[in-house]
Amino acid sequence: MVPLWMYLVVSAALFSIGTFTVLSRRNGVAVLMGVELMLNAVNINIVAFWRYTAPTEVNGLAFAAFIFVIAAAEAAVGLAIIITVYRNRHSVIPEEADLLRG
Amino acid sequence: MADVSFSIALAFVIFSVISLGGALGVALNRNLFRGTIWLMVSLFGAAGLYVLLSAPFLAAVQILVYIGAIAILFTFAVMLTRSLTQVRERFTRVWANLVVAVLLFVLLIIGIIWPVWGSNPDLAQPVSDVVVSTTDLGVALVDRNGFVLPFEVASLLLTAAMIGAIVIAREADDEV
Amino acid sequence: MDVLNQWAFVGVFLLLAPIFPALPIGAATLLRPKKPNVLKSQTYECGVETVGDTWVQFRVQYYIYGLVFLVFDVEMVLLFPWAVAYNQLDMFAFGAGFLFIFLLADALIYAWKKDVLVWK
Amino acid sequence: MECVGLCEFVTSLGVSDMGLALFLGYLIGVLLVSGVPLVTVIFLIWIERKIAARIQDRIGPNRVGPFGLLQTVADLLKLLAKEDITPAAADRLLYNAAPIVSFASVVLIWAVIPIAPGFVGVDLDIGALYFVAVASLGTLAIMTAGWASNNKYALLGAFRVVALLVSYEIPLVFALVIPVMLAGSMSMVDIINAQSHMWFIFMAPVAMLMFAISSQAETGRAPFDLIEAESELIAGFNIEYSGMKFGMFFAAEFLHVFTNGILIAVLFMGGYLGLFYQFPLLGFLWLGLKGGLVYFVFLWVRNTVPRMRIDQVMRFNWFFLVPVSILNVILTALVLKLLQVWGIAPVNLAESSLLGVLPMTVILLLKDILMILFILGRISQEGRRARLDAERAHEQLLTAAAGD
Repeated sequence: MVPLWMYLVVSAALFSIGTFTVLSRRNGVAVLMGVELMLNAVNINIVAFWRYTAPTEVNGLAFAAFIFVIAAAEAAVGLAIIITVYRNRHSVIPEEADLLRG
Repeated sequence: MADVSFSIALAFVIFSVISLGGALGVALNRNLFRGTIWLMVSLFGAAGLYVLLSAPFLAAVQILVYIGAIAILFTFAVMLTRSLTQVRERFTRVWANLVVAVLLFVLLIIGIIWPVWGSNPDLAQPVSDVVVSTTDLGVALVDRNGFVLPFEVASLLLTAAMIGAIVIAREADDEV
Repeated sequence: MDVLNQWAFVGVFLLLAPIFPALPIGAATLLRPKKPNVLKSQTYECGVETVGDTWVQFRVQYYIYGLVFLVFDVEMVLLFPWAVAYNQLDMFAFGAGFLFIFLLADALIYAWKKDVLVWK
Repeated sequence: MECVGLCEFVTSLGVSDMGLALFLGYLIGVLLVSGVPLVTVIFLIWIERKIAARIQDRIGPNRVGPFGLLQTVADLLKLLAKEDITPAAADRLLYNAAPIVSFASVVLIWAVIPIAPGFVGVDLDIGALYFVAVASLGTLAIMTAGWASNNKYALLGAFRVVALLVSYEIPLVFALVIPVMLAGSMSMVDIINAQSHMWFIFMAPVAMLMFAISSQAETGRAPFDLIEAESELIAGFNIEYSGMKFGMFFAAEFLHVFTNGILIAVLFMGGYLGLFYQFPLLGFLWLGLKGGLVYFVFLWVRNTVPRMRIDQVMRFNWFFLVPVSILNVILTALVLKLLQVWGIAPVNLAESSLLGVLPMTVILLLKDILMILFILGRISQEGRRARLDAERAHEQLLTAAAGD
């Protein structure tokens, strides 16, 4: 079998790429894609730990399943907000949505 | 047994490359629709990793939820928010962010992963080949002492997300 | 091991499946005539020359269909394990599943009331 | 990992390397399993055209070969020799990938379909979820085709199709929950075994109807054929496709319809079960008969029903199919659990007997019939109200006209 740390390295790399996407892209949709990548990296981590340390317990699987729910909710609401901001301000760049700034 | 470990390692490498390559595609591609496709490639690779980790249920769910639904949602959003003049998107502070990301990666590796788990010989192999089944997951999800509360809260979260997103998006529709 | 054995089959299938449609397309590439010209490779919009950008604006309606679908799709993540284990569970499990579906049905009813699911 | 079945066969041919033998074994297995759909699709096109012709009082293809059987071969040759135009504005990579993914997604479904006893590609624990997941790849392929063509009509067509497909996937998946719940497993073989005493069509006819209707919509057949609403969308998402690539979309659709027929046969009609099904050839025949029957009904509907407007299609889904399928899941779960608690229904259907499953079948069937009656009552009520409203409005119009 592949040792656990290899999965962790892949997951860390995925997380870093996700971070880079979130930080460097100016388009809100692309930023959300980065967030999806990061959530996915987290999920790989959880499943890997579950498989290697407690495969007979159901916790890891359940946790990963709930993360799917959260990722979906995040994408749904996040994209809806971006669409609204775009319709109102004709911009998809998160920093330009500053109506609430004092 | 040697053959088996070799094919598993090979599959691991292939799926890791697919996953990371797709992620790089997302990060570097300037065309958002292609970015969505790259995201799906990446998540497909992750689904392969789930299979290798003996969680085929999660792999199928990954394909179903991400490629079946979230991809569609992203493409819709890309079409709905396309900038009228520029198709290609810009980046900000690429080099600084690249340094941050690489630093994060290196820190994660040498700071946490290698010292804690890499040097631990116990974790080179899974502790057991027995893996819980989808049935066990189903039992635990509605068990009084298990996950029944998160189970219902998840439903509530989805309901809230759906209503919230409809409210937000509907207002946008009224504007036009 | 047994599980991975099965999925190795799926993996091989996954490798081969794109080849079946790619083969005839590839064969066609070799056999077919190839005489492109400017007129042929224009975008086909009823003979009239294309006006403006292809990426026309779309209504939010589409997004809402996708959104409702996503929510129900994710619900399946938790509902399928429930259905698989259903025969081993007691009445309490039915109550839990019922509440789960009922809460989501609420969202559907909300969408009905707001008329967002009607194609306009 | 032990070397059994096809792998053993490969070893007997003289391949000594274990890993290679395993791989070759899988390779032969995949070719065998995927051979079934690939061979059938060639005949399907002929069958479909023949049936459509007969329904429309024509003869159909009858020139090439006996009964026109070689018509598909002639079509194939024509497609091979046809010029294939890629529009200059297209995204070439995605444009070429879309038809391949579209066809592959349908072929991949066959990995989990038990074709005959002991002859199944792979009996995954999550078979039912696998085929839904794989089929959803096709939706993305259509979206990609529409976008990559870089054509307004293609993109608009793709958007409408995808909105339709995702909408109808909800009742499809909800209907799928019922057989999974009854069998207590997502594995296709387990689902078939659970029907060894009574087919699920008798326990859950509503679920089967839901599944069939949404399958018809998923494949874009009339009355849901907005995918190819030629008169409105000039062919929709595949407008820019020509030659073999168009042929692939076409073949994928034909194969998908037949695959759905087979899936219904497996999920609701006992798959390969039947008289003397233990002989693989007979089991295969039974599955083919049942699947063919469902396939014929699909074609029959396609050729007799007119196309619905897109707002009607959406309305039908969101205000009828989705609520009914949700209600169906809840009611079936309730009745099933009550029956199990009272000891009327066996927990394990496969190990029960005909007498053991008969009472629960009767009650579940009764529940479904009551549900259908209730729904029909609601529909007629709504219809009456709508008619009365229209009449009243008409009368008001008349009195207003008389008052002037």
